[in-house]
Amino acid sequence: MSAFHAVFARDLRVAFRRWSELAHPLIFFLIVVALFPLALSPTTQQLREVGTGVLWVAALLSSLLSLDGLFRSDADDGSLEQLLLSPAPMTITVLAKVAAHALVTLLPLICLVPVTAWSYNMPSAALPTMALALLLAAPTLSVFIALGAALTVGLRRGGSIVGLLVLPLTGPLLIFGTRATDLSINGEPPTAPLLFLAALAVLAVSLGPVAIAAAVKVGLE
Amino acid sequence: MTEFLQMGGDGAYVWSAYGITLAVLIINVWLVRAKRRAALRRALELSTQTELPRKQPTVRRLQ
Amino acid sequence: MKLPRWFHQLGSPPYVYRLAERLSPWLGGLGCGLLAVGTVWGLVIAPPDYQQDEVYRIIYIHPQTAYVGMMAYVIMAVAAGVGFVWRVKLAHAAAVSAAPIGAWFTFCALCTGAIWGKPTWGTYWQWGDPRIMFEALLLFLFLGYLALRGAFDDRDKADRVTAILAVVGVVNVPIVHYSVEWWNSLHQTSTLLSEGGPAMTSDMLIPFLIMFAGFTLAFSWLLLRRLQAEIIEREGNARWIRELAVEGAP
Amino acid sequence: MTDGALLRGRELAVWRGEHCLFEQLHFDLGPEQLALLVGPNGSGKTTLLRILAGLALPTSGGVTWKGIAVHELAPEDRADVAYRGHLEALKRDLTVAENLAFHASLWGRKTKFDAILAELKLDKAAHMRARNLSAGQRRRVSLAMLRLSGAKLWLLDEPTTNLDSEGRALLVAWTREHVAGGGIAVVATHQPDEFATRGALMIELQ
Repeated sequence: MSAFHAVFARDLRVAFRRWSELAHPLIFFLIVVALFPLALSPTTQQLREVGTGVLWVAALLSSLLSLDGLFRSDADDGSLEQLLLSPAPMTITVLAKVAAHALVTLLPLICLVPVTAWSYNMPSAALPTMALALLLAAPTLSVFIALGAALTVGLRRGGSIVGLLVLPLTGPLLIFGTRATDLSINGEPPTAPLLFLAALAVLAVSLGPVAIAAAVKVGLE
Repeated sequence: MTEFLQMGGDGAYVWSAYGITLAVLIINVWLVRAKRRAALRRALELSTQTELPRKQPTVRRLQ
Repeated sequence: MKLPRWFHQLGSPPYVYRLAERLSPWLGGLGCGLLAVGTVWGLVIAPPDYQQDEVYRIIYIHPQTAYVGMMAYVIMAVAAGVGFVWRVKLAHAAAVSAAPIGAWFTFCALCTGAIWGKPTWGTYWQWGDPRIMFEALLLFLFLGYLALRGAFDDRDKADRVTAILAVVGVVNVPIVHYSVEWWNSLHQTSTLLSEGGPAMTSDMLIPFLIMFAGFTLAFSWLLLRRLQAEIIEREGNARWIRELAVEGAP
Repeated sequence: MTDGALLRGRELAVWRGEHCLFEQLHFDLGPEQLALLVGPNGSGKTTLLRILAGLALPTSGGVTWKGIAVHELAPEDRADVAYRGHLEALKRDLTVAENLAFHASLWGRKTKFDAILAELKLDKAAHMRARNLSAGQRRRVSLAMLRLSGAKLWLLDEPTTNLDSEGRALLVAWTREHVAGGGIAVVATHQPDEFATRGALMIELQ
């Protein structure tokens, strides 16, 4: 497990040494959230209705911005090769990188969503559930993004097609996430969709790193 | 005959659906043929190329 | 793990090429025959549906093409998985061959589904229908696979990387399918094929099944032909390919 | 063929499309043996070295380390093999000390690296960000990592690039000491005579 701590700590340190880059997904998220009232009529009723979907899709898209930091920067300076060749099992190393990515990128987003949801004057009762749903969706999303980054690590300009690879897989996340939020808005208990999200998270965290490690190994061949 | 083609007003939908399906089948058949021809041509080109130089590295011990 | 002999035979390109050469005329001929019979039977002989009147006749092609699309995805993923784990080059060739056919059939299923939607709900694109939604996501998965494959220039690396995407995709397909199904049950929109499907009398059912068989055989013919072309491409400098090319097979 | 061979190469061949880099390559390397990999640019030296490290796959043939295929080595067995390629694997935003500490913990080595840094004349640069180092200094940190890993098999891809004469001398000394101490080293280089010793294996690619 020391390898997990080592990689996790290193990735966090590298991320915070370039903390300004961490803000990019957050700013992108705020811009997208601000654009929708321009596109739709700013009437409170419409915003409330469409708010859940907009926030979830915006969070999904803005998390895609952070994928270059995951593998490409390591591949460029040769440390990804050394991670592959180190005595630490690659699956653990990948798990550490995904955890660091989730902490650094998705957690700030999750903290931002309730604030923006409030600005869409969605009922404050729904905010904790929405945050919980996002928290449960974060591991799965992080694994998908890491998989997209790993699959394209071998390409010079791979970033553009990651969205194409990853977004079709995020369908279930969107369905259960928005459903949980809508249920809590109507005051009903959102346990069912939250449990689905939790199940997806367990599946992603257990199977994902194996596929990601294989993708990285092949990508660097 | 025209009554059959009309199909109670839905004819346009049914025939266009069958038309698209037929088109997809034909496109796929044509794509396969084109891919096969290109592959064969490529193989032909390769066969005319002269044999590539043998590249066995020499391994020897320094005295 | 000792693999059975036929598995090794399936791994050798010349054997599979000749097997495909022997099988495809049968598959092609039988497939076309069944499709012709099924179409004539479905359009002419089968009685109109009491609810949807004539437009239900699209039921003889929409579910079939959707089924072929899904089958192609599963074949692609299984072949890619086998190719990745046991390094069987031919399995990668099969995966590559299945992908474009699957994409085309899923696209066709989407079109016929949309056309079927027009008279039934008055709109071409019914977001509510879980089948249409699932086929759309499946098409995106295919396009993602083809895009990733196109991005690599080295064939061997392209094979192994897209194999991982295919396997991950096929694990997610049932999840996407049931979550879209579950999502639909919340919004109570109607579907083309409600669970039981439109009440089909026997003489409606027979052409329905004939078309399934016909499309499956047509798909197999396309797959084998495309696999042959892929084998020629991959084994370019093999001797038996050169003789084949010199013979000038059409 | 020494029976104690640990690293075996059998019928190794690499094809890039229709172009063949090398084929029919056999070799055996046992403890206390040095192999020098020479050949013009583009002859496949780096490719071969990456195959030996298990990073890449040959078109045909195989490489085994202690009988196991190198690309399927269990994580613990990978501790035997250290590969230093053209890239130094340094995170530009971390200091030299942080980079080395990370490498050490990844390889489960508790040894202090101050002595190694001193030997490489890097002790003053220990707290500089890797981005501010010169190419030669970065290469020296890469050598520090090599020394730190304590691996039995060294795979070095043109390790003397960017090194000044003093650095090269140090590297040659380390390599000879490593081989003499029962280790194995495969060095891809354009100046084989620097490393050449009696009994070294010379692999010449065309």
